[in-house]
Amino acid sequence: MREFIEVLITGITIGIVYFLVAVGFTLCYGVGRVLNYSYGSFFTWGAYLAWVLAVGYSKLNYVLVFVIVLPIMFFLGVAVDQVLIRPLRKRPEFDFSVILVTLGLAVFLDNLVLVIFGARTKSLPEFLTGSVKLGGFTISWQLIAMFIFALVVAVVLFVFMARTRTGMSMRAVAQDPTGARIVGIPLFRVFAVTFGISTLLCGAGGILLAPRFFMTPTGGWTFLVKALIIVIAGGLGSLRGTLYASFMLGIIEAIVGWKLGLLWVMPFWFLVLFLVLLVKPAGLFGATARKG
Amino acid sequence: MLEVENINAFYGEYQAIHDISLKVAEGQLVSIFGPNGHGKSTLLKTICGLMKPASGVIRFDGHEIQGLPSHKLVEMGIVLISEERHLFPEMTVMENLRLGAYAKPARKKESENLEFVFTMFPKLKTLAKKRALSLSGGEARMLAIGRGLMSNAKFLAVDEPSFGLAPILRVQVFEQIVALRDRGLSILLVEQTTGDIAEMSDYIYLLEDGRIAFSGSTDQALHDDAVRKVFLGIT
Amino acid sequence: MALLTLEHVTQRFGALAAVNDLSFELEEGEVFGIAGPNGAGKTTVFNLISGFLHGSGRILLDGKRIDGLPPHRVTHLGIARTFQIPQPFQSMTVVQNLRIGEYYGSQGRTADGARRAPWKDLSGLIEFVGLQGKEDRPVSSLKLYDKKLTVLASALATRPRLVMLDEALGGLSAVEAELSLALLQRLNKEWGLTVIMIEHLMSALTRSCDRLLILNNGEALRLGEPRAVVEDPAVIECLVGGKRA
Amino acid sequence: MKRDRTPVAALPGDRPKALRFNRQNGITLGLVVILALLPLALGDSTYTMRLLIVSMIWGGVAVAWDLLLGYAGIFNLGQIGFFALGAYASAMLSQNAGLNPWWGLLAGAAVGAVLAVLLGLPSLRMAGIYIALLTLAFYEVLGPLLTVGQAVGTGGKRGISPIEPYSIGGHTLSSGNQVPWFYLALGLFVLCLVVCYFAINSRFGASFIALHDSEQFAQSLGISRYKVSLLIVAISGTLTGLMGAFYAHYTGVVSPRILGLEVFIYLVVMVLLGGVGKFPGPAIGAFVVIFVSDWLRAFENFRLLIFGALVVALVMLAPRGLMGALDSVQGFVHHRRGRHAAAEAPAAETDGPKP
Repeated sequence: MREFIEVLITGITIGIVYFLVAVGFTLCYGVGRVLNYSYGSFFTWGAYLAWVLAVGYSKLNYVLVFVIVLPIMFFLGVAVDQVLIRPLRKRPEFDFSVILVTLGLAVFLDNLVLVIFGARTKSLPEFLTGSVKLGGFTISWQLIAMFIFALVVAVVLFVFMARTRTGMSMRAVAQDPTGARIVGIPLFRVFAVTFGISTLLCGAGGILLAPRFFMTPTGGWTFLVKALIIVIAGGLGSLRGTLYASFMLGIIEAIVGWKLGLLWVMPFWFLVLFLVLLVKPAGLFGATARKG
Repeated sequence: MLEVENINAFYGEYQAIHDISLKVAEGQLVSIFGPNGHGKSTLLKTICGLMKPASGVIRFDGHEIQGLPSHKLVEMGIVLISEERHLFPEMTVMENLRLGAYAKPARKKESENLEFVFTMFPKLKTLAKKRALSLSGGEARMLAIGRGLMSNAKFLAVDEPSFGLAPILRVQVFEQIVALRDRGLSILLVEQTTGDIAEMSDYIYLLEDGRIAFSGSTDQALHDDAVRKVFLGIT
Repeated sequence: MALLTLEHVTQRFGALAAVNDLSFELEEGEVFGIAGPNGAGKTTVFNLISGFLHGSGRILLDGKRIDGLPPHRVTHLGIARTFQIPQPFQSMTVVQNLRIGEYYGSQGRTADGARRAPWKDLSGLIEFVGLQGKEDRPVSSLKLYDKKLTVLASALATRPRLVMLDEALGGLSAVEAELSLALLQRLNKEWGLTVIMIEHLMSALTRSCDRLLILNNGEALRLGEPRAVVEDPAVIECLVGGKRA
Repeated sequence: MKRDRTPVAALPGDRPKALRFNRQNGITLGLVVILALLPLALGDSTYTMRLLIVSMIWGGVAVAWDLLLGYAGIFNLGQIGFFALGAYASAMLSQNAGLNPWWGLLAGAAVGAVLAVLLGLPSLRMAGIYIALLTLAFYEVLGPLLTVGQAVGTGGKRGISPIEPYSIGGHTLSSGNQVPWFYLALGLFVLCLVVCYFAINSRFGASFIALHDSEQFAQSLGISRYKVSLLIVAISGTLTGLMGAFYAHYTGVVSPRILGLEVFIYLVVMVLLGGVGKFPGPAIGAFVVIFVSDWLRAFENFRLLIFGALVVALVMLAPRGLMGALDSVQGFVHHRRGRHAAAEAPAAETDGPKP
């Protein structure tokens, strides 16, 4: 029983990190109608950039690592949007072109990592070592730090979306792009900022999860697929659905990993996705999956 | 203030408006009437930068503005109040209004304009915390107009403000539009049917199948056979 | 028995009733016009009849229910339609567009179970609509009017008994509109087809319809002989506004 | 890629046109004839023969995939899943159940078809974007599934090896003599080309091209969207599964590595380079990709880097691929040659803004 609760706590913590990763993906689609298949590679890049700063070429403090890496991720995202996505918006087959271009970009970025850092796995050290006993449960500091950091980012994100002018304009574009143009919101700028934020969140997820999984140049794909499953299960474009699905699948991952081994996690996730879609074809909170 | 010269606009290859020219002088309320599907909304969208004209010139305060992106036009003070409203459904009334003041010049005057909107539509103040999708048709129309006013507009393009409203609300909305004109705004208004607003307009255009069928002062227009021909197909 | 019957048909989009409790009957051989202001639900009625939307209420063809059928089944039963903005198959030629309608549209049976004979030769149809000489042109190279004709001819190639025309005259020049109207008359008189047309050019409706239905807010405002309908004060109020004209 | 597809060659009524000589079947025929004669020229250059065989396998898959992507507009990203499971089905039947490998071809095709239909049933009712999400998730999950599937005989991470080769009349094909393999592959490749060509240039093909061009109009003319999409998915899945089965016995090994990113991106480049919706472009793309990739072997890690960049560049700069380029060249020549007949040319369309 005790072990089970510890697993549950791990599950919730993974869940919130997955939320950070998946929310960026869903945001990108909700606001800019972009299915970003290079998302996994940004995850990898976040982790490797952190590795360069914290392990490989200097021994920076984690706080500094975040302060340096996150803005880089943001501008990387903006650049990708401006250079690759924006020109495609004129095309009739926008969706299709974006999928292909981001797939190509993903392979490019992954292999850039491979060329620079080699194929051997790397690992980030834990932020904090040791563990704490709370009411009889043993919880590692690392887990607590992860949880707190992810929670802070999630709260900041929600406040940003709810209160700031930029956040509001992002929601406006997602809800009614024409309405947004009518009030004078420059669409392309909002698309770019959204892409940047999405990349930033993904990179943050990469840094947070790197100590838990080993880093490899193509490791990001697992997380892209995880984000995909979370997002489909939660309902594409829905923040709330993403939140619930993240926790649900995070807990499932922890339990399955504990009982059967990590190899079984993906098959189980797919099973859950399948069951969700059987009941609700548009995902938990989705409304627009069906053809109109 | 606004001059439109010989514009043509297409949906794909479907020519929605043919060679239309019109003028709105400062402080005027100009109305365009015509049955649905005759290119009225397209005309307003083209003026407000949501669509690009295939040819022709649009001048605002002497500057050529055709082809400029819509956010630039909003900053210049050209604001569309769409017939489809295009509110942000998941946001509150207050958030919708605040987004109305997105353009830079409008931000400075946000609280002042908000005050004005609330005096004009006191109902909106009581609804401030409700989400836009829960509003009734009349309330949503008020919000759409209110949001337009938040943009610190000099020129309003109003698309069928009476659409879907009960007669009593319709009159109310028209009166408010006239009040805005009297405060010095220039307004270009589009309606499917001539109604009370016709008498209050300074100048009238009748649109038939994307072309101007008649234009003139209010008295001339309303006693013309053109009305019967355009609207009822009989003479 | 009426050819087509709508009984208490309603279609809601969220809280909005685009079509609200609409009932009417259509006799074989009629030209039936539908008009009304923007958003009155005209095209929604077409979408309901042709199976693109499934609302509540009953729609019957020859007394047999057709509501709930997918679009291709409705076509097989003999109802063809055109669209407000014509989108023929861009990567095909004119005659290929027609053949799609001919082959896929007439393989079914009519409502009374009889097999409908396919077209032996499409050149008659092409000549009828006036596309001769353009049969082998790719559709993408055509003008709007010819695209409209292609869509119409493809719909006719399905061998319908009832054809529904959505804004057949929209966007056309005056001459083209006249030609289209004449075509429509011949469809009705020479071919014996029943026609429903949505139109915003009121003069076209008053000239060619046997009966005219005015829709407003998804409801039938008035239905009857066109002249009488457009002189009705309620209709004038709805279409013109005020108490004028 | 709606806007410019090679025009349909034939439709109901002008059926013989599908058999009439045109550029589509001309290039296809030329390709096949050259291939059929190549072994005579190459003699016993085993290495080149191997590359050609692999090209034909993937060429078949690329054409089948393009049937969905380019012609039916179905964003299926799980095509390699059909391929892999076709390969596994055939390999498992021959290694675990001792079945003659020839039956494996049938099994592979059947598995591909069933899988495609199973995946198609729920997703085809959804919007295109959801199909892209679901099929990619399927593809990505398949690797872990095959790995944990050791219990049912998938061989886990290492996969199945060796796999029995085919034998003809008691004579077992060996890797030492590539010629029989070559003609076997050519046969299957031609099968794929022929099936796809007639799928595109037939009444049935007209129906899914019509759906892709203008869905509502097609439905209003009596085409059942669901039925047609399911059928096209099944055809594509069958061919892909078939090629997978052959691949397993040819290479003698099948493992989850087949689901790797490398293979996926190669397939994408084949289709893009050849031209989406431009039969037989993707098949030609396959030859180019396989040979270029071999040529780039020395660059090792840089190879995929280059291919990734290539995908990006193709989408951004040349979305119509090789066959598209050919169109342009031909258009240019026509233009030069037929300037005097310009009066016949269709009037320039006004390209207005979209609603």
